[in-house]
Amino acid sequence: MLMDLHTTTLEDVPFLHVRGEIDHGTCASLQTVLDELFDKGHTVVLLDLQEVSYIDSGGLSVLLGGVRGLRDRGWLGVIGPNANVRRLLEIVGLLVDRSFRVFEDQKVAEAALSQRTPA
Amino acid sequence: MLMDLHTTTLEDVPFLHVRGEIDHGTCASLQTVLDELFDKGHTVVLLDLQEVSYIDSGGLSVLLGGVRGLRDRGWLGVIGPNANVRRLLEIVGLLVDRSFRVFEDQKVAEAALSQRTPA
Amino acid sequence: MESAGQSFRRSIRVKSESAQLATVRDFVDSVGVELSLDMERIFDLKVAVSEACANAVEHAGRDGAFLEVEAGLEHRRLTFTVADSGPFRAPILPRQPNQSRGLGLPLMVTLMDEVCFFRMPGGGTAVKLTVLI
Amino acid sequence: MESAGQSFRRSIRVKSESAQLATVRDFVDSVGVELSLDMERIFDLKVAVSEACANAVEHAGRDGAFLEVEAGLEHRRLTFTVADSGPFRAPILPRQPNQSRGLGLPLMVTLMDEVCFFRMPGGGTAVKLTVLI
Ligand SMILES: Nc1ncnc2c1ncn2[C@@H]1O[C@H](COP(=O)(O)OP(=O)(O)O)[C@@H](O)[C@H]1O
Ligand SMILES: Nc1ncnc2c1ncn2[C@@H]1O[C@H](COP(=O)(O)OP(=O)(O)O)[C@@H](O)[C@H]1O
Repeated sequence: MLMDLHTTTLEDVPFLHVRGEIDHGTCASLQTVLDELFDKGHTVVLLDLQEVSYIDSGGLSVLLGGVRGLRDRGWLGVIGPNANVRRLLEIVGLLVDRSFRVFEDQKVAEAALSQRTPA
Repeated sequence: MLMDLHTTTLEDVPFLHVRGEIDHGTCASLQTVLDELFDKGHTVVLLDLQEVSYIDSGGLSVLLGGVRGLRDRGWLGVIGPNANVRRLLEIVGLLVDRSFRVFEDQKVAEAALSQRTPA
Repeated sequence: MESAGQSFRRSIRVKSESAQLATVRDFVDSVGVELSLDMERIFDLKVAVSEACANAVEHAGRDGAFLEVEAGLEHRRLTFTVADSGPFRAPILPRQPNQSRGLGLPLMVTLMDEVCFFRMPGGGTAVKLTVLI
Repeated sequence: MESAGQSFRRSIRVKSESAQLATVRDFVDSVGVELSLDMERIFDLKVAVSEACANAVEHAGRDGAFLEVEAGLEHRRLTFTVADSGPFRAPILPRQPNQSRGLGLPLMVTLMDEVCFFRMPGGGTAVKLTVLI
């Protein structure tokens, strides 16, 4: 299975749904979408990883690059990485990055978004 | 023996004389001097390597960085690298870079400089 | 003669292009399942082998070149060897801005017990990844 | 018991800081001279060992940490092992602009016959550089 990507929004925040394997061969489209969002000025982006079975340094680089671009101005949040994917996020240092957040599921992510802009 | 660096000019071109070993511990001062020269707008710089017995990736990175900064606007010329140093310049790709030149000795370098600006 | 049934060899040959990385991972998966490794171990092997192949594709992936991946087991040492036909070269900068590079080797070393690079007589590079199982 | 006079061991321990790289190179030089290697071979070993140490200093060089460098010869395989006490980590970007990185590994692989990375039980990393002499 290759990678499949589509974009929705959650409370005005871009919400990317990725399915499949994010590797050196497939990560370019994720990079493109993230770059576009950052260029448009978005500083919070959500990425649903629940259906992502595999990620390698190609995909991890895209996430790290995004997080570095955002530094201190916002954050990149991922939802539901499996245990293996999460282990790699930890190895490359993402889990301790202040501009990176991990949410167990979409509910928790939504709660974080609503705290962000108290009505 | 550590590294020793002093700067003169040769026909209006900055001419750096390096002696000793350019390694991760000593390359920072070379980097600083090159950066200053490029900031001042110099696009041709000469480096005397005749008394350099050793270079490693710290020093090679500084040369590569300089060459990349100059790309297509000028060149970095080195004089008299010994056979071992020359082999490393080749491995990292400097010998085929259009912004990098190697001169056997100072005479040849001077000839290149005078061709550069025909009086 | 092989040492009393101890030895195990499986191999695959694919085009040196990143679209083939998934095929290589399927191969690693099948070896892992055949040897009854647990899922986490199999995942780590997939990542490490895939990284080694990605480097080979990047550095030696021209015009219909091939990649060889061989799995071997001897004395509880499981190895995957990735061989390409290019020299080992320094990265050519400048790279895409914003992109982090140099993650491949740290990942391989962290996930494996040993990571070895060999220059091969013919001019290519082999990377050997070892885990003790 | 050691194998009939075949084995040769020399080692050095220095502070994990880049000012000590020259000391390590002097050690490599003395081993090379003791084994009557030619000057080019000795130079290559100095570069490769110094690179491995520079990586160790960068990645595991905190607060009075030490580096161990051990030379060994067995069956015409000369090895230098550089051991540090830090985990193998991904580079922390952004780096200085204008500087090229990632040259260390390609240099080591090009100059040596084998370059191996091991995670050590205690948490450090060892790099083993081998040339056939
Ligand atoms: N099979 C190979 N052939 C040639 N060069 C390689 C190979 N594998 C790795 N390299 C070199 O090793 C360096 C480190 O690799 P890696 O850590 O994956 O970083 P990167 O993300 O920069 O590729 C690469 O930049 C490359 O120069
Ligand atoms: N002894 C070590 N301990 C920890 N990490 C290391 C060690 N040696 C190398 N590394 C890692 O391997 C990567 C590749 O090293 P190298 O090719 O020398 O490139 P660099 O110039 O980026 O240090 C480094 O960025 C670093 O992440």
